[in-house]
Amino acid sequence: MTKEAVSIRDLNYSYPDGTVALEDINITIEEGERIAIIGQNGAGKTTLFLHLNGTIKSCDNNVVIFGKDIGQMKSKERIEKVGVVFQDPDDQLFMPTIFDDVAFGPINMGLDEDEVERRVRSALATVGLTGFEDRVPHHLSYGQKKRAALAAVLSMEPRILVLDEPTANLDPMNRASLIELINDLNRDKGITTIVAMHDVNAVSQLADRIYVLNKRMVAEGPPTEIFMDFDLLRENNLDAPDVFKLFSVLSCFGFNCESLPLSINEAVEVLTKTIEGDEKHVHLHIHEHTHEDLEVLMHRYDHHHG
Amino acid sequence: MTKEAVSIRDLNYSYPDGTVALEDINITIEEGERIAIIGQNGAGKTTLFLHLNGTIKSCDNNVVIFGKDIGQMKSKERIEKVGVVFQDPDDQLFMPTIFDDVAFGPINMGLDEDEVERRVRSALATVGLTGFEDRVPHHLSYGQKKRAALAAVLSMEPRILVLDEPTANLDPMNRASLIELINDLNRDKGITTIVAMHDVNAVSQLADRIYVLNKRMVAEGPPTEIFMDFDLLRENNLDAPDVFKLFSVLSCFGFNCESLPLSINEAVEVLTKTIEGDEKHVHLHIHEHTHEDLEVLMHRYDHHHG
Amino acid sequence: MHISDGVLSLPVVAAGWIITVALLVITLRWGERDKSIAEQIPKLSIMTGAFFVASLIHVSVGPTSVHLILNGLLGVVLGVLSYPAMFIGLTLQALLFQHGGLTVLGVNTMIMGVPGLISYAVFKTGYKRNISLTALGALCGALATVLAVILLAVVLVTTGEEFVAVAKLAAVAHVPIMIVEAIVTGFVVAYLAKVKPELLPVDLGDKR
Amino acid sequence: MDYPEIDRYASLDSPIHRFDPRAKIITFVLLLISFVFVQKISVAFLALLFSLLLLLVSKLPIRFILKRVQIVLIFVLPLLIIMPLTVKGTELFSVFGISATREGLWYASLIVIRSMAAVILILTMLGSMRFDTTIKALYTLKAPKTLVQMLMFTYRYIFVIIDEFLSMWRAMSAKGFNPRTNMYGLSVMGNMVGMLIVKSYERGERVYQAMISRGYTGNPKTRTAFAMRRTDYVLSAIFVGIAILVHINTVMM
Repeated sequence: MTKEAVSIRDLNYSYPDGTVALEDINITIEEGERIAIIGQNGAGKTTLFLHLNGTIKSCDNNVVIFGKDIGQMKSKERIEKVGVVFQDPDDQLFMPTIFDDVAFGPINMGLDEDEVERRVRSALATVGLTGFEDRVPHHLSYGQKKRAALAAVLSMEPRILVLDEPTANLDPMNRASLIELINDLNRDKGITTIVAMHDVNAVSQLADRIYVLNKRMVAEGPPTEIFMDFDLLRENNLDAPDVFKLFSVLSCFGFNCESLPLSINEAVEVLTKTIEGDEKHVHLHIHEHTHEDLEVLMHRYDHHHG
Repeated sequence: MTKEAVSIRDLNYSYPDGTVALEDINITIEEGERIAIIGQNGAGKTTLFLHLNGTIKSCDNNVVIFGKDIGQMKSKERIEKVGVVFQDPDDQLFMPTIFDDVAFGPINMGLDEDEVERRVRSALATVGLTGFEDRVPHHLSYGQKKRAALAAVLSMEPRILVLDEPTANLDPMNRASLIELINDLNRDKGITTIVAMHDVNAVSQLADRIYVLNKRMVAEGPPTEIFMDFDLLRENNLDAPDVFKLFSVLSCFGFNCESLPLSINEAVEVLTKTIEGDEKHVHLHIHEHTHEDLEVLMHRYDHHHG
Repeated sequence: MHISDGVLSLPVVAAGWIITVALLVITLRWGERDKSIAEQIPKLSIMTGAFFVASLIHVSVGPTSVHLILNGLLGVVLGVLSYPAMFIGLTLQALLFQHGGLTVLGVNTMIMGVPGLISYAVFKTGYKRNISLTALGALCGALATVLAVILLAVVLVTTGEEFVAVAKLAAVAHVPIMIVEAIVTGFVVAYLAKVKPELLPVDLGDKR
Repeated sequence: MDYPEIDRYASLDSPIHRFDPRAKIITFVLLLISFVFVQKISVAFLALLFSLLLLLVSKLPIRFILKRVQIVLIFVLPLLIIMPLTVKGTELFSVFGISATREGLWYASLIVIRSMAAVILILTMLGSMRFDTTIKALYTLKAPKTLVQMLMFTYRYIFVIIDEFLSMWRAMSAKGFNPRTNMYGLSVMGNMVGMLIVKSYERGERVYQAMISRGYTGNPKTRTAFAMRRTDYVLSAIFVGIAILVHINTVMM
């Protein structure tokens, strides 16, 4: 049986000025899962993340990490369990050198010098920044900063890795390599990964299960299920991945497949399988309801009338 | 005959520290065109934009706007011709209230009070922020700030509108409405629009012609042509839109169409047209070269080996 | 250590305004040597904001907590324009947070700003004598605090003999603050030297 | 770290809120200058009462005022203890051989009352109009342009910089940083201040470019729709009268 990595029960949180940020949040995440939390700006993602590693303390002891209330943990234990990488790397790199930044967590954990050194080297190697120890973080490119910020959390060797918008503003190469890196950490080291993302086109590459947050948890399920639910997307100002939309369009032309793909790679698989399964060919045709279906579909995807 | 809105000849620019930012830039943009400039971070987009409205002055008189050297223009003429909206709205909303911010340009142009007032109202109405006159920037959401920054440029009623990453970090609804707004300005008021974008999935919605910048102008052409050129994309670390990729995939399964679509809406059109033109149906099938073609295609789109 | 309204006597308050107005005029003129002040206003204002926010940071010293002052650092980074920056910073502190008063703005700016100007001179001179930047930063941080305390004491005692004991106590209370200021300013200068050397009033071209 | 919410209650409605901003600033500053130099405790007390009256009329919430008055009290209340014990004069009472003097107590009380009157005046003035209105009023009152502009831009960007600071602080806490006053803690703080300065410097450059591309010439104007009404003149006359009266009274007695 897998262990419960995160268990949140009836979490409520309001900002000091009284605005409700989180309401009745219930989450259970098993160890090793890949989770995405999606939701529009101001849905409460950052606030939730700050609860996850105890930076904001809930009074009701309702955030439990690996069976233990995070409010009861010492700082060292807390940050060893959950590492949070925030969106803007400039907010997280404030030391004069990359080494200092990556060593920051381990030093706060009270580790001895050799161990700090080892962890820094290892974290930098993981993100592909070996040799950057003495560089000034502020002078790096955006993609490098993003990876340095990740290294600065990996050096604490957390069991749960939380990332806020890991792919935002990255160019394709950096995005692809960061996604691969996060998945490697999940697969090879068994790290539970929780990402918050806007970019629905990349969500399915990083998550097997999605939570939709809008102050409350409005939905939960595998990506395909979430993206099928037009009303849910509309109400929460979310988009479906382009590939998914396109296959919905294809289905109006009579293309039938078991489950709609979410990425190009999945699309190739689905196409190959469907066509092979269907005596090597598939008919796309305009039937009685095609135009009508298309119209309904496109209207649903149109965010102007949201 | 249409007029030349922008003409840049052999523009070179180096930062004070000697780093080359722009090299041998040549651009010609006709009035009313919709142009996108794409390129990775640090490709020189911002520097180019600062030349376009004369914030950085070139010594060689090689930036010509509507037939006139921008170096020779007075401030008022300059800002009436070209308006630049930068990426971070907080950098552009520097006045105490939204009214003051939107009125800033018109007042500097020396317009009288009534005209300033009229322009502010009109610009705010255009971006959908009527009634926000007395709000302070700090209390706006990111999407509202983005629109306020656009209004602050629209109030100068520029003939050419330059936008740096207009859709970055916006949620789907805000993104869709901003894209529509920019296109309305182009269509209804004949404003020439030039956008810099990362988000290739949205590029085709905002541009009929693309320049690829990487210190030099490495390519120029309509979106379909640019996205067809795998080597160009690879070398400049750019991605093709997902819809475009998917139709490349479909073409491996024997789907033939005149030009590959770039967005969902285009995809629907292309599918309808192709299927209707082809006796109401299209065969997707696995032929001799399908698997091989797919492999080559997917490898080309894979950015890990970049 | 900003003085509130209602504490000082009329002659002291008036003298403070005369000195501050004079120094504002002089420093703003001087700051215009290379570039018009209009060109510098946006950057100067936003950096003033950064110093303002930095001065809201609490540092716990023993049982109490103190705010960073950073007037030495302000002098080092902004040069002569640190004086108007200090004036604006103190105006906002008085208006937004009631740290210090309005009528005493002249005096308070003098107490903080003059040591800032002196720090600037010391930093430039010290650099020519090859003192390490970090040490210089620490020196300026400490010096600016000490000078500010001396000026504070002078201002209080000039107002009335009744303040002699208060001034002494204030001086003693500022010893730990001086140490904190020295250390923090030293580290900030070291950081700037590495990350953004053009923010320091010295040419590091040959030493980097 | 909190946002400076001095104008949180600017949207309330009261005669003080409706008072013309320019007249408000001039008359309140006059009252302020007048009150802080009062030499008699009795008169100072009356001044304090008058400030409280204005506060009452302004309907500003008491909690808003108390939180801010407290800051001034921390500075001036110790005088009430130190001065009686250290200032020479007539003994008032003596405990354990330490005597407190009437002169010390009198002088400290005068200061405390004056500064209370002052801070309440300032809070009533600032709390009853939006801060941007205050800045604009200073503009129209021909305060030095350079300084008013700096005040305006600095105020605008304080909010942005506080957000940057809070994000950095959160990231540091998430990595187990405990702000302690030792060499390590102060070095981290130094780096953080350094980072804030660097970021602001770079933002300053971007903002300047944005201003230039909108025709900045060094003199941004803002819209003001101030208009003096009869009540404004009456109020002004009363306030100026009181400001003078307080001192005529002192001189005559």
